[in-house]
Amino acid sequence: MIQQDGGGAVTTARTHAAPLIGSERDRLLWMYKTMQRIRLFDDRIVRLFNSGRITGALHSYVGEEAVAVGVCANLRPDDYLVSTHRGHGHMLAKGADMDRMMAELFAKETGYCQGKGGSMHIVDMSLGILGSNGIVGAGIPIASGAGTAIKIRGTDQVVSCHFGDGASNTGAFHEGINLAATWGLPVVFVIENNLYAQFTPQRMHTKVVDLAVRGQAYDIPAVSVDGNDVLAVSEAAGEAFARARSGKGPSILECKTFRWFGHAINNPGSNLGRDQAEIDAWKLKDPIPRFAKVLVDRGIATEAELEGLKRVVEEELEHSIAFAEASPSPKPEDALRHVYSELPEGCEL
Amino acid sequence: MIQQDGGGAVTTARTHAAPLIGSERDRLLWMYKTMQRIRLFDDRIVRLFNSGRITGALHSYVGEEAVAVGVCANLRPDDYLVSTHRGHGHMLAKGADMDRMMAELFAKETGYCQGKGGSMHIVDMSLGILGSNGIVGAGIPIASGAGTAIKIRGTDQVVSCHFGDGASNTGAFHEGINLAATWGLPVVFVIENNLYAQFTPQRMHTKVVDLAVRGQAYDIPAVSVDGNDVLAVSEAAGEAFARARSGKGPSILECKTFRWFGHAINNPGSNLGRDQAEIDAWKLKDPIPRFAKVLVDRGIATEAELEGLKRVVEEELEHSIAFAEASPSPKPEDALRHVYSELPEGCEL
Amino acid sequence: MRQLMVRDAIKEAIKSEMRRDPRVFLLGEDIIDPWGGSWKTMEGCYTEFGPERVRETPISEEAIVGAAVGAALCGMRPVAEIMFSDFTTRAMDQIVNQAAKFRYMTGGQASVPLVIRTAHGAGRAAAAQHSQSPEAWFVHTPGLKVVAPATPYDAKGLLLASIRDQDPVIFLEHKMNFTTEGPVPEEDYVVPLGKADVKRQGKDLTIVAHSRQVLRALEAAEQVAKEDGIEAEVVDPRTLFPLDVRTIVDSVKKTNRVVLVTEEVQRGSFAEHVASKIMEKCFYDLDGPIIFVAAKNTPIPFAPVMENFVIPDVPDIVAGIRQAMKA
Amino acid sequence: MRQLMVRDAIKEAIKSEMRRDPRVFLLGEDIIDPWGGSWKTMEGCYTEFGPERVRETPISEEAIVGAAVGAALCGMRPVAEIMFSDFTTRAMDQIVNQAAKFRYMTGGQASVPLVIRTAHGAGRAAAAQHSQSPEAWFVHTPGLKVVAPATPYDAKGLLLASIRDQDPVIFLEHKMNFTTEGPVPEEDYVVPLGKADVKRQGKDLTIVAHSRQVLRALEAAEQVAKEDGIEAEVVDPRTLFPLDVRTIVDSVKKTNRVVLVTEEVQRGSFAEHVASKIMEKCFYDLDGPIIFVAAKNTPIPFAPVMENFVIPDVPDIVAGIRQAMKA
Ligand SMILES: Cc1ncc(C[n+]2csc(CCOP(=O)(O)OP(=O)(O)O)c2C)c(N)n1
Ligand SMILES: Cc1ncc(C[n+]2csc(CCOP(=O)(O)OP(=O)(O)O)c2C)c(N)n1
Ligand SMILES: [Mg+2]
Ligand SMILES: [Mg+2]
Repeated sequence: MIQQDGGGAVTTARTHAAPLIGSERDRLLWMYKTMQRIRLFDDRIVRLFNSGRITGALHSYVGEEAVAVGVCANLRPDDYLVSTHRGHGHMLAKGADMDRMMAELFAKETGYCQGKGGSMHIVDMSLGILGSNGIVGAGIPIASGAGTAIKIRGTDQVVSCHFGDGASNTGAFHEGINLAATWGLPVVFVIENNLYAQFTPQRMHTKVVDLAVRGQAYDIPAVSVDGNDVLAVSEAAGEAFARARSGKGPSILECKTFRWFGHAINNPGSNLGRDQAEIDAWKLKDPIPRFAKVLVDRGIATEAELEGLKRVVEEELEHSIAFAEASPSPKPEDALRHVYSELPEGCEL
Repeated sequence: MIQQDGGGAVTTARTHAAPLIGSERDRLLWMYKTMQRIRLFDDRIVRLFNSGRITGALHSYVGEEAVAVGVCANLRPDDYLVSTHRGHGHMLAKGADMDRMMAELFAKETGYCQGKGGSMHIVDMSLGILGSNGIVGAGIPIASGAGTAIKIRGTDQVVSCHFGDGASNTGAFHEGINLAATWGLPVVFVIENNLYAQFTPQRMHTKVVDLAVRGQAYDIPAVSVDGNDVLAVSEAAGEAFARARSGKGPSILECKTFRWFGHAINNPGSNLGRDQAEIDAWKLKDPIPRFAKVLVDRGIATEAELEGLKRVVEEELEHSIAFAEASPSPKPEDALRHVYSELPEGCEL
Repeated sequence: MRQLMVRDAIKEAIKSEMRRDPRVFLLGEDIIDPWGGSWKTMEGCYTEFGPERVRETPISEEAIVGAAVGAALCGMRPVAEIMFSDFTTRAMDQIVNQAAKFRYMTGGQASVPLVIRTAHGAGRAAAAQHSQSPEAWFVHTPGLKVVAPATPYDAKGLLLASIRDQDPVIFLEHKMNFTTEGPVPEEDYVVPLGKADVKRQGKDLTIVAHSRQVLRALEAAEQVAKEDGIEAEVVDPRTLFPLDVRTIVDSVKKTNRVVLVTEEVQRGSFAEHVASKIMEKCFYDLDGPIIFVAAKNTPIPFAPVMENFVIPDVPDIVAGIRQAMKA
Repeated sequence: MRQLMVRDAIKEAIKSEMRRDPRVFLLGEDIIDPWGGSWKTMEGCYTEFGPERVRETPISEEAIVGAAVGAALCGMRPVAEIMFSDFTTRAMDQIVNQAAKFRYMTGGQASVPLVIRTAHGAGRAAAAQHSQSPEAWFVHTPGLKVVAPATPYDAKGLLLASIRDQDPVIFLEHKMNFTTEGPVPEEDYVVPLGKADVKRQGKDLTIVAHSRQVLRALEAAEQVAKEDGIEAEVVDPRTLFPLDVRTIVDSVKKTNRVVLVTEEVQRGSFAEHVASKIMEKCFYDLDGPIIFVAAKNTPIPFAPVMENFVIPDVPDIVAGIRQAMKA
């Protein structure tokens, strides 16, 4: 047999995942720090792209941090997460390692996918991340499959399945959620409704206003929440995951939010058609200072403490860039690996 | 150019289509007669198949006649209809010619499709029938396309799109109806809910009980009616088509009904798993005597008059069989025609 | 040895593997008892293994394959049925962009060990949307393995190998072949993926055929042996990818003449891939052009008289052999 | 003559045909102004023709193609865009089972005159799900016509021919080619489907290439002319089906050597189909085996260093030419 595979297994120190034991304060500060990890990471990659240091199709999560973080605050390391083309936020919130993410964007051998995937395909299987995905909506039936695995094994794991408003119009959405509902699978379908599918405003891609209404088509619970309020997201997600863990089946959680940048960083025109006024209004609802205010007001942290957390993240980010830059590139022939697990002796690829 | 095509155009005397002018009595008697045309045709093909005179994949509409007839009673010849694998009833209700239908089932050159299609692909394009279809749910986006054509041209035609409960779980359902809703297309989506998808009872293929609830996922009107009551169907369909004709967009019409025979005539085991008691109970709700009683009770026709109509249909049916039997078979090489409209000189297929 | 029909050989493979490996489960349309699948290949599975491991699905091919992908990523071994191979068109994203590419895109982190069983081929007057042979699409998709057994023995051994494989496998079962009988050992055995089988030895000419057409090729070979004294070698690749090019090449180097038989539309077929491989590896060994005996480049028509004309049958293969011998 | 980029040639074809024929309309994702499509091929169409004829769709590829089929059946001439050819996987049922087969299944009653424009090819570090070249699937599907222009001139003329054709056309635009410039007449003209173009005359060897690889083949041909004195003939079939076999055969009969260049995964590619046709028609004219310069049999990797390795470039073609000349 020709080993086509090998070397792919990843072990990540799980220091970045949501704290399961520890105080409520730990949890809240993890949320704050993780929002900053996402913000600073995705803010920096825009500049890295513009200066030509990274390439490929990149989608920024800036502005939407409260969704991934509020949801993932409820997840255990052994829970599964299914992501999208706009996946950096999900990765970081599930606990991914910034060095290996950055190295992947730099197309380096030390990247999560050894340079084979790039931004749209980063995963950390050891954290239960079952794909970023370049195909809109494709993760939805995959999430139902993960839920099926859980149900057959009889564990109390859950699946968090993320996707956008645009994805909710794909056939995969309908088939995937109907399957989960019919089979009573432990999946939460998180619609990250940022009001646009690429350049197309929601009203042009569907007549429905609250996408959560689609839960009725499958007879499952569904709510819409303010996706820029990390506590509201976390609470609603907590209820949905609790239902899922206790065998009560899937739910839909719609989080209304907004991305600050254009659809894709590599597409300079991709903010065309969105009003500057609309963007500005949403920037006023920035989820991070909003959450910071809650933390300070409630006496959970001082501004200086929050500033300190941010500085830690800044260091992590700088480290990741240095790590990525210093890492070796894959060899051209590495392209021939990982197509199959193995091939018979003598068989050409 | 090599003509690959030609000879396909069909002109059908439209004597069988729903009467547009004429009295309410004409319309009601057309409904009765058309239900009989469907009943007798699909009843006979079971015997023709069992005696080996016809072949292929055949799906009987017996028991569901009130749906096609109630809906098509509202259609003009220039309206479009989109059908399914279980299409004979739709064809006949839209006014198709029994001779050419039967000849198609007999795989004869005089059949609607010159023997190329068989039961699952019979159409009469001159009657605006845009396909029977062997792929479950495939007609739904096609219907939206017909609606798009109407809307662009600005006529007051409508599209009647038929499919089953099973089809409502396909991605095509979701994408097709969302498109029609968003674009405000003149399409009525008729869910012929016979409670089973092939052998699978509805509760095993979806959690939802009334499939009409799915209208909410697209923000369009949707109702469920007794699909064995031709007048109820006709009335509800009339409202939906009126909305469509006046530019108010699509609707869903769920008709609850039941097929008497197994899923497919060529599959002897295809009634397995359905209770005889369930079948018997539904036979008591036979839409034809039920409608006959209304006609007689209201003094619209005598039993003898109805019997007379049935005899006319019997003659039509016998004629169609004789016509089919007497018709020539296609030549083997005819298989090479109709792949393309035309091919360049010298080009091999 | 015990004789079994192909469908029972498949059923035996499924059941024994489900007993052996708790990660294996089934999903598809109309697969639970009393139906046991449209092709009766899963009869009794639901009764034995219950609703968790034998999962009746809605008509949602994209979700069937998608769920199989998701479960496989989580370490399960799903065996999905797509009733007719024509319906794989509904699941092409999940097959081509997800199942086939996950290992690659993740730099080897992920495995997608799943099997999609599906019925291909013509011969039932089922017309254009229920009679196709789409194997070339899958052969053209790196990351997929593609299997197409012709005999009950191969069906059982290849299916066991497929379920145990770490990669996604498209497993094609010919719908006219489910009741074909042949010897099948009761014990557990594997026919390895990537190993062709010389189903008939011969010195004059090499026939490469797969799935049902292997049986027709064997008949044709007997006929020309009797009538013309031509000894045709019949090579059944059994797995279309990984392809056992060596066995094919060895045969061609011996016979110097080739007939490729396939029920696929010829244009862009797997058979044309085999032709390219032969040309690459033994161009100078060929005494004449490779002869194709393939389906015509049309959809499959309903009328049996036309359907039979479109797909290759024994006389077509005999004619192909005679033509090849003339070169 | 006036120079245009491919994307502007496409735009000009669309606009002029929409002015001429009220049955033509557009549908797809992000196609209306101010975006004008992800590849900017429809800029200004919405502004000129309005929302009825330029239809912004949800992310619903199956419905996009399905709606095109339905409208075409009703006598319209839809031109649908599927943003990346990778996403045609979502619409394969509508493409393969509906659009391609309707005429046939209805015994010639129905015509489905539609065009699906879609961007294929690699080169943008867009990774495995945004870089494929799936033309072989469509070539393998009777009922479809498949078009792949290399130059702005061909793009305009072929698109006009495709929109006017009575059959469904898959129109492939290479995503690295949209800004390629070339002469394009202002007037209306048609490049007929099924007519290859000899893009460079030569006597020593025949190169068949399509889409972007035509341009690379031409470069390679110039290089070997200069460096080795080899005169390669470059045949661009332009339409992959109907295929102008005669022009290819005429060239091969003259040169006796063949290099096939394609950005497709080699296994099961359109190029392998061309090889089979050449073998069938001019086996005895070949001085040596046909040489393939194709993409490796892998998904497309993200890292440019690997992506470049996987897809053929000018040095690869030069090497292929030299190898062919050795035989
Ligand atoms: C099947 C498919 N169609 C189209 C695209 C191109 N595309 C990439 S992202 C995107 C918009 C997605 O919108 P949404 O789901 O709302 O997610 P968002 O980008 O807003 O986070 C589109 C159209 C794709 N990747 N896959
Ligand atoms: C995409 C697809 N999947 C599966 C089938 C096989 N099949 C044919 S009819 C049918 C059941 C359809 O159920 P429903 O939509 O309720 O229509 P009914 O037969 O009850 O009228 C199935 C599964 C098919 N033809 N197409
Ligand atoms: Mg969005
Ligand atoms: Mg039904």
